[in-house]
Formats: sequence, C-alpha cells, structure tokens
Amino acid sequence: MYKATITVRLKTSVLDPQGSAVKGSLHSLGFAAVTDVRIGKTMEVWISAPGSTEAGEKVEEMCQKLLANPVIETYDYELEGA
Amino acid sequence: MYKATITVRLKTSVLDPQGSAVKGSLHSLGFAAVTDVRIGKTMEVWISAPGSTEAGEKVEEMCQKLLANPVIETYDYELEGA
Amino acid sequence: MQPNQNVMGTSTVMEPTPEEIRDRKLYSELGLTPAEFEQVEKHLGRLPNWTELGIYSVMWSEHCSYKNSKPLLKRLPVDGPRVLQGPGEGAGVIDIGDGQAVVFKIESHNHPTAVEPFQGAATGVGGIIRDVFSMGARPVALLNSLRFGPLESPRVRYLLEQAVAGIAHYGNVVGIPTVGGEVEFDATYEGNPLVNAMCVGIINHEDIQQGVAKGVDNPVIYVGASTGRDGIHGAIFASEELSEASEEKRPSVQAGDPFMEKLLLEACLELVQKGILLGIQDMGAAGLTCSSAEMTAKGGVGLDLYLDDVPQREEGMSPYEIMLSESQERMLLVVEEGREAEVKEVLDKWELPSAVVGRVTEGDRYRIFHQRECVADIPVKTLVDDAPINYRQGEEPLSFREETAASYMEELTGVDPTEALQRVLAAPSLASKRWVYQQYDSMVRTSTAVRPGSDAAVIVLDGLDKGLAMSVDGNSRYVKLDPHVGGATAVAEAARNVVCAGARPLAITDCLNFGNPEKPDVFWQLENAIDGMGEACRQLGTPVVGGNVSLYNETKGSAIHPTPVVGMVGLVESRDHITTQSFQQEGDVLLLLGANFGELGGSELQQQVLGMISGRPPQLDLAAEKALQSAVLHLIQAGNVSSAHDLSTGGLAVAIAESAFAKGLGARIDVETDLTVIPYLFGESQSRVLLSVPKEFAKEAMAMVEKQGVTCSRIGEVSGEQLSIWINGVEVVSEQVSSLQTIWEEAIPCAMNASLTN
Amino acid sequence: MRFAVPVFPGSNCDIDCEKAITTVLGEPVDFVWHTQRDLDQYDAIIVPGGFSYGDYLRAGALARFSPVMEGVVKAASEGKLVLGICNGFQILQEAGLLPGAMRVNDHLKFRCDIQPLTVVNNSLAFTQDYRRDEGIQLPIAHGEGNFYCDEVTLKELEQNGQIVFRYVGSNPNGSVEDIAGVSNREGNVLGLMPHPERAIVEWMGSQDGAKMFTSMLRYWEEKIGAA
Ligand SMILES: Nc1ncnc2c1ncn2[C@@H]1O[C@H](COP(=O)(O)OP(=O)(O)O)[C@@H](O)[C@H]1O
Ligand SMILES: [Mg+2]
Repeated sequence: MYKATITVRLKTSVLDPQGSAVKGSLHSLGFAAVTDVRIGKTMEVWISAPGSTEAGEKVEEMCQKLLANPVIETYDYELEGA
Repeated sequence: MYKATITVRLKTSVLDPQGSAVKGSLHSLGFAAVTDVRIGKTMEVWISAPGSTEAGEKVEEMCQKLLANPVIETYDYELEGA
Repeated sequence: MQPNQNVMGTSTVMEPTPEEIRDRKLYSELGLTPAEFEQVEKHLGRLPNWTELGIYSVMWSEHCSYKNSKPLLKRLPVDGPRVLQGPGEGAGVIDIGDGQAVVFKIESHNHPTAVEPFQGAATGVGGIIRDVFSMGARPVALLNSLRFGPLESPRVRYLLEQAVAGIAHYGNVVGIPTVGGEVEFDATYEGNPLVNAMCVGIINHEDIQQGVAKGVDNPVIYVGASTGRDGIHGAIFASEELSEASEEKRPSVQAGDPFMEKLLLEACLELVQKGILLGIQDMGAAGLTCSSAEMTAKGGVGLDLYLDDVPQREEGMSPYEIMLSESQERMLLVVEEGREAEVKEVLDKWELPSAVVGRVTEGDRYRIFHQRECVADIPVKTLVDDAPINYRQGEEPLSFREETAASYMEELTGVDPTEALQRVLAAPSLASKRWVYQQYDSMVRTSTAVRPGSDAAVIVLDGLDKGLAMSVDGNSRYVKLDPHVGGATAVAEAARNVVCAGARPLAITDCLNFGNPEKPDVFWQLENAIDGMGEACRQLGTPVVGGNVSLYNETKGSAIHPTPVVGMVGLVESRDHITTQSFQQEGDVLLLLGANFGELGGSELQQQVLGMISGRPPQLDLAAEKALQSAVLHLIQAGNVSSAHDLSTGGLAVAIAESAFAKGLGARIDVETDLTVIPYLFGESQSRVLLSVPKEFAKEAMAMVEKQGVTCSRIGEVSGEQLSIWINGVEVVSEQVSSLQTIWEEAIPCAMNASLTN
Repeated sequence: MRFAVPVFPGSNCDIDCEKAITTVLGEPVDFVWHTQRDLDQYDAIIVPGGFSYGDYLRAGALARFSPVMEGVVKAASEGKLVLGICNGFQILQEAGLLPGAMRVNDHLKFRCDIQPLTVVNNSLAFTQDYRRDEGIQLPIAHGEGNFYCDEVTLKELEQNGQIVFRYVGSNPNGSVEDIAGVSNREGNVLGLMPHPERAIVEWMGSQDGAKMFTSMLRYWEEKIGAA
C-alpha cells in the first residue's frame, strides 16, 4: 500500500484570487510582513500497487487525466509506503 | 524572506465528500487500486522576518487565527529560507 | 431476550456498566435527572445499559420531546379548513386547490452555527429540506432568518460570513432557490447567533407521506450517507477515564454534503412517484434513534434494528455511537416485504448507499442488535409517548412593570430628521441585505417571480396561474419589551408582508428561539409570546402547521432576546396580483393606510440614538390589522395598485425610501399631522401599509379602503429623483434618492470588508 | 428540432432548460441520463447548469468523464449545436470542447444577479437573432465563473470571433477581458456563464435569453431547408 501526497498549484502565470484575498485578510489582521500567498490543493491518495514504480505511474496518470487541469494548474507528488 | 508551505487537512473524523467523490471518479476511470482519497489545502505564504523563529511564530499565529479552522481542520507547515 | 448488560469487550470503546451508571450517577452526564433515571429503570424493569441510556436521553431531550414547551404549544391553533397535516410530521401541509398542497416548516441550527458557522448553517438548511421531501413534496423555495451580534466584532463578522456562505452553498448545490429571509443585528446575539431555515415544497394530495412503520416483517431501509461519529450527543462524560478515544475520534461537528442531499431528494421523490413507500422519515436530530423510534411508536408496532448492516464511515463504532450519530443526508424507509429490489434499483440509479437495517415486528419492543447481541430492548412507547413533561411556572420580571414608566420621547424628538433617516438606513438591521442574498441562487427552478428584496417573495406554479408568497419575520426587540404583543406582531407582520405581495395568508410555521426555560422570567416570555402568536393566528385565520423550539440560547448565563420567528405562506390567486414594494411610475399617488400613533418604544431610531430600547413596543389591534390586510388585498386584486409596502422597522420614512430605491423613483410627501416630525416619520405603529396607485384610481381606492373601516390618507406622489418630505408646511427632508440608497446599500458590505477571524 | 439535455448527478437546471425550449420553441426535448452514450438522434444538445458531482475537485471535472460526454463530443465533431450553460460551460471546458478554464470568482463568493451583457458576436447559430453589440440582461448564478486563458489563446479567441458575450458594467467574477461566453473555433459549441433559460418571459425580470433559442431553431431550419 502506498500513499501519494499530491500538490496541485495554480501556474504562477495565473492570478490566484484566493491567494490574493487571503493575503488581504492577513494584512488587515496585522500580518504586514506577508508579501505573497498562493493557494493550492493537497490530495492524499492511498493506493495498492506491487511496487513503488507502479504506484508512481498510476499516480502520474491520474494527475494528468483528472486531478490537475493543465490549462491552469501544475502538480507534483511524493510517494511513501503506507 | 521565508516561505512557509502550510498544509491544512480535514480532521479524519470529519466527512470529506470531495475526497469520496474523487475516489469514485478514479474508480470509474479504472484506478481500482485507490482505496482512499482525502483532499485538503496547500498554502504558500511568503513572509519577511528577521529570523526563522520569528517567521515560524507568525505562521503559527496566522494558521490559528485565519488559515485553519481548528474545529474541523488540522494544519502543519514547513518553513524554508526564500 | 435480555440485552447484553455490559457491552464491554464487544466494542472498542469502554462503556460503563449499568451499576456504574447508577452508582456514579453517570446519567446526569447525559442530561437525565435522578427522577428521570428512576423512570427509565421502571420502564425497563431493570437498570439500563449505556446504549439504552443514550437512547432515552436523546429521546427525552427538549429537542425531541419538547418536554418544556409541549404544554404551551398546545395553546396554538392548529386547525383550519385547508390544513391537510398539522404539527406532528416532518412538515405541515396546506391545501392550495387543484389537487395540490404546500408543505413547509422552519427549523433552527443555532448551536451548531456558533461552533462551526459554515457547516452548522449549511446542515441546518439540509435538515429542513429533508423534512419537506420526507413528506413526499418537491422543495421549491428556501428562506432563512438570521440573528447576529454587532458587526464591529471580528468574530461576529466571521460567523456571519461563514454562516451565509454555508446557507448559500447548501441551497445552491441542491438547486432550490433561496428567495427570502431576514437578518437582525443586536448585541444580545453576540455569543449566541441564530440561524433558522425554512423550506417550502409542493405536493399532490395523493403523494403525502408519513413517518410511520407498519406491517409486521416489512423491511426498514437505510439510505444516504454512511454513518460517522458526527455530532454525537455533546455529553462526552469522563471519556478520559473510561475510553482510549483519541482526540481524532471525538464526536465532531456535523458536516454536510449537499450533493448527496440532491441525490437523496431525487431518489426519494422517485420512490414516492412509484408509490412504493409505506413510511419515510429523515434522520435529523438524534439520528437513527429518533427516526426509528418515532416511526415505530407511531405505527403501533415493534422494531428490530441490526446495526452491523448500517453503512458506516468509521471503524469500530459502538452501538451508542451508531444510534446517536447525527451524520447528515440520511433517510429511513419502510416498504412492503418483497419490494426491496424495486427500491434498490432506484437507489442504485442515484448511486446512493443503502441497506436493509431492520424489520417491523409484532408487539411494542424496540430492539437493537450489534455483533449478534441484543444491546437494547425497550418498550418503544416509553421513548416517545411517555417522555416526561415539565410543567413550569412563569414569572413576570420586575423590569416589565418598570419599563412602562420609561421616558425617551424628548431625547428622540430633538434629532434632525435627515440625520435620523441616514442613521436608520445605515443601521445593519435595516440596511440592504443584498450582500447576503446575492450569494443565494434565488432563480434556479425558474419559478421566482419576486426575488429577495421585497416584502415577501413570490414563486409561481408551473402550468397554473397562481403562485405562493412567503416571508419570515420576527422583531425580537418588541418581544423583549412585551412578549405578548411582540409575539402577535411577528404573526401580523408576516401576514402583512404576504398580503403586500398580493397573496392571501394561509398558515404559519414558527421557530421559538428562547433562553433557559428553567428560569421563570424566560418561561414567562415563552408563555406570553406563544399566547400572543396564538391570538394573532386565530384572528388572522392562519393556523400553525409546524415549527421548532430552540431553548437554552444563552451565553454566560444571560439569555438572548426572546426571538419567535414566523414563517408565513400565502396564496397568490393570479399572477396578475403579484405586487412588489417598489414605486413603478412617476405621478402615482401615495396612500398611507392605517393609523399612526408615533410609537418609538423598541424602534430602530431609539436603538440608534440611545443605544438601547425601552418602553412598550407598538401596540397591536388585531381587528384593525385584519381590516387593513383585507383592504390591501382587495385593492390589489382589483388591479389598482402599483406598489405595496408594509410599514415596519424604521417607520414611514424608511418605507418610502425603500420603495424609492428599486427603480430610483423619488417621492414628494406633503402632510398635515398632530404628531411631531420624528414620531410621525420614524414611529413604528403597526397595521400600516404604503401604497402607490395610478392617479386615476386614487379617489376610488381611498373610498374602497375607507368603506372597510381603515384609515387612509393621501400623503403625496411618486415624483422626480428626490425624496422630499413636507410636514405641516415645512420641508423636513430633502435628499437625492441615490445618495440615500448609497448609504443603505453600502452599510453591510463596508462593515464586512474589515478583517475576520475565527 | 430534437433537443437533448444530459442529466448528471447534481445537475439542477436541467428542468429549466427543458421548460425554456418548450415555452419558447415548442420543440421536443429529452432528458438523457449521464450513463447513455448515444446522442445520434438529437439535433442539439444543451448541457445544463447545476453542480454536477457537487462540483467537487473542480467544477465540471468529474462530469466530463460520464459516458454521455462521448455522445456530446461526437455531436460537436459532427457540427451539431452544443450549448453549455454555467456548469455546462465548465463541463465543456474540462472536456476540451471549449477553451480556457474557470477559477473561483475574484471576490470568492457565489454571485446571483441579473447581469448586463453585450453580444460581441451575433453571427453564430446561437446568436443570429441578436443585434451586434446588443445590450442584454441575463441572470447569473455561479461561484466559479472567473474565465481564464493565456495571452496566446486570448488573441486567437479575439481573432476568430470566439468571444461571444462580455459582461458590461462591473465584472461579476474577475474573468479575463470581461468574457462571459465563448465558442469553439467552428462556432457550433457555445459556453456561457449566464443563464438564458432563466430569462424567457417577462415576469422573470428579462426576456433576453429567448433569442438564443430562437436563433438555434432558425439555424437548424435553414440548414434542413438547404439540404
Ligand atoms: N413552535 C412550534 N409550534 C408548533 N408546532 C411545533 C413547534 N415546534 C415544534 N412543533 C411541532 O412538533 C412536532 C415535532 O417537532 P420536531 O421533533 O422538531 O420534528 P423534527 O423531528 O422534524 O424536528 C413537529 O411536527 C413540529 O412541527
Ligand atoms: Mg416588510
């Protein structure tokens, strides 16, 4: 059993409305030292596979097909035995 | 300047309908080996601070005040010089 | 069969033994008194185990048994020629002709909102939607009534922001338009916000369902979300000592899944259409326990439940946890034996988890099995019909007498009228609620003829000329100052709103949000408010077909303002009658119906200027109210009315301004009066309506109104882009409509722009 | 002219679309369950609004893998008319039938209102009954309507006349260049965030959506007539 922790982020060229809003809120709460905020998704996927190579391939494929939208997002992941 | 990568997750006892829906979709896309999916948020916060201790304290405070909802979420973060 | 007296060892959670429960008085951790515990023991003829005790404690809680309020609720009128179903089922049902009926109910989710505002408010909406479709009805509209502390507090802003987002999210995803509501801000709600949600549905008479179990051996089917440890009964007695349950495993906040609700809704209505169901009830408060016990008791049968078959989201759940879980989006169905497959086909199509979890039995035993053991065996009537009732005594607080002497008139009458108008329009309770309702999809289902922003919302019925008007109302300041008058006024105002939309009021649902009923003064408030409401309902011919009671709304020992909220539904006979509060055309004559007594006790102006309320609220003459409403409806139905707006908070000045805003049409008012300017413009005397009518109808309209014994005066006309008010020959207000509108529209968005924090 | 309205778990404007077509055109409409692949018998497909699969992950992301989408893709490739409204637009984007992607509204809130728009391209099958640059009002109701595409794509869209509607006055969601609706290059697939089906008779507050449906019917009748 493997656990993949996938991080999906908006491409840096894409303006992040949530990040901007959170930055604004942090400023008004007094965190003036915050210069930028970007918000993305963390997905933890548990998957059974014979080995880490196979697990990695599967995860790669599901990111491409479903979990990230290539028009605006990038992804990376870490895999660990679980 | 520091960069904090904050991960906010739903507590395991809290229903994650998004995770369940994604798991369902992965199954119907043929990823039968996926046994569970949980979805959370990743926040990257750039912050200027005199040292990593101060940066860490600020990040801790903003997590508690704004970024995470302690009633249903947990958070952790990593800090790196940026 | 005797239930296992000690489930220790079969469950991962260590539970106390029956003897421990007795000796260490652990029942009090679950909210049962020693007398109640003795009663349980008598009902069972032995000591209860932990699971049984949990079941009794939730079934006998105020929430399920109304033990403190039941004797009072009996005083409300529940009958009427159109009532098809009064209180006692998921929601009330009122005949609207053509073989159809309207189904509606209101419910509170105050405490969950205070703890987790987004999920708390969202699941409140989810619960009330299920109440309506468990009747077999198609939900067609949502409303909500909100009470929050002052927006100066960042925590309050966070609560409001999240609660509104939660309400919006749930209704929007399910696809039911949220068409109305109200929001009041007052320091009394700072630590204890109120979220009351109302749902309205439509049904054909023959499709009306009941929450009942019948027919020995018939299967009981569980459908919907799987069961987790959500919102299990707050009392986590001494868990440190007795269980290993980690922080993560602790009972947690209920989280909603509106997507699941949408599937559940469609699947249940499909089953209703197929005529398969014998009984259906949603799992709301006290989850599986309350739904199954009530259905069983109502059916006069027994029930065996097999907990191992209950779909579960978490591992190692104990019977106690499964029975008391408040996981959302779940329903219990009873169908005829042999039709399980037919039901499953529909549920599978909607991709819903489901399972047969029990059987109807002969006799009256309510038995629960878990891992092949009987873990509870209870005479079911003792859970439902024999729940204890507390007959409490109210006591008029001293302050009530003192209030009458309060004098504030002098201070208020000195205020500059323009400044007064600006201040009142900027008060969040009165300011535009666009910031709130803009987040609600108010148009999905394409039946919304009057969207949020007028006195009452109107939806039209497909294929018919008619429609339904609906409104929720309640002015807690009036109730605080005089519960009887305030209670009656809530009903009168709700009815007036519906009438102004062109509808005949049909019936109400109510939500009684009060403090701790064990306090004699709180009980006195409750008692008097109910009596006031009941009197108004009788006079206006609008029975109470359902509702909800939310008690113990207190922070640090101090109760909220008593807040009865009334949800009113009215019938619009023809789409031609649909009327809004907004001025329609230049030159229309303004008629003011009803008498002005210049009453400022409990008014918005008083609150704004003095920072507090005192005195007596506006008095209410129900006969005058009734005459007014019938005159207004009569005029509207005759086709002679351009706009109609009831006078409420903020009085005449605010009513005129609000009517001007929608289309930016101004007004010129010119009146002679015995009152001084401030009481005339800002007094909140009841039973008044502002009409605009085409010039050529003005005389006729006045004559018609006066013939019905209602005071009516011509106070001016719709004109220009200014609001210009002349009183006794002096121009006391002269402002651009647009500048007043800016004040009114910006108040809440500006306040909300400041920071939030949880 | 036969219309299909695919229904996904969580669709909630499906019935509104059917009501609109019946009311405005009186043409036959079928609801098609998401598991059905074959849409060959239909002349036009309207992918309705709502929250397919709860809008979990990304709006439209899960619905786009439904079997019925194979039929939608096929119909689009055959030049049939495919209209995606709100969530339907998002699904068509996720399926790659329309350009760009949606982000959450820039103010982060769901927004429901009646919104002024301008008809930028009135030469499409969907818009021919409007005037060029006509100002119209259509209801909006969405939380993720913040249209995004990169600069290169934006140029292409402009050059090809694929920008069909723009918001006028204040932009309700932060979309790039006030874009409210775009078509594919061929012009037979249109997606828009506003809801034409909610604006077809006077009591709804606007009737400006009706012309989208009459345009579609006229296009089809002319095509049949020519054949
Ligand atoms: N304030 C009230 N006025 C009239 N009826 C009420 C009131 N509160 C509760 N009821 C009625 O009592 C019955 C039991 O209510 P309740 O247990 O709240 O139902 P539910 O389980 O659906 O919440 C319902 O039919 C409800 O309409
Ligand atoms: Mg009103």
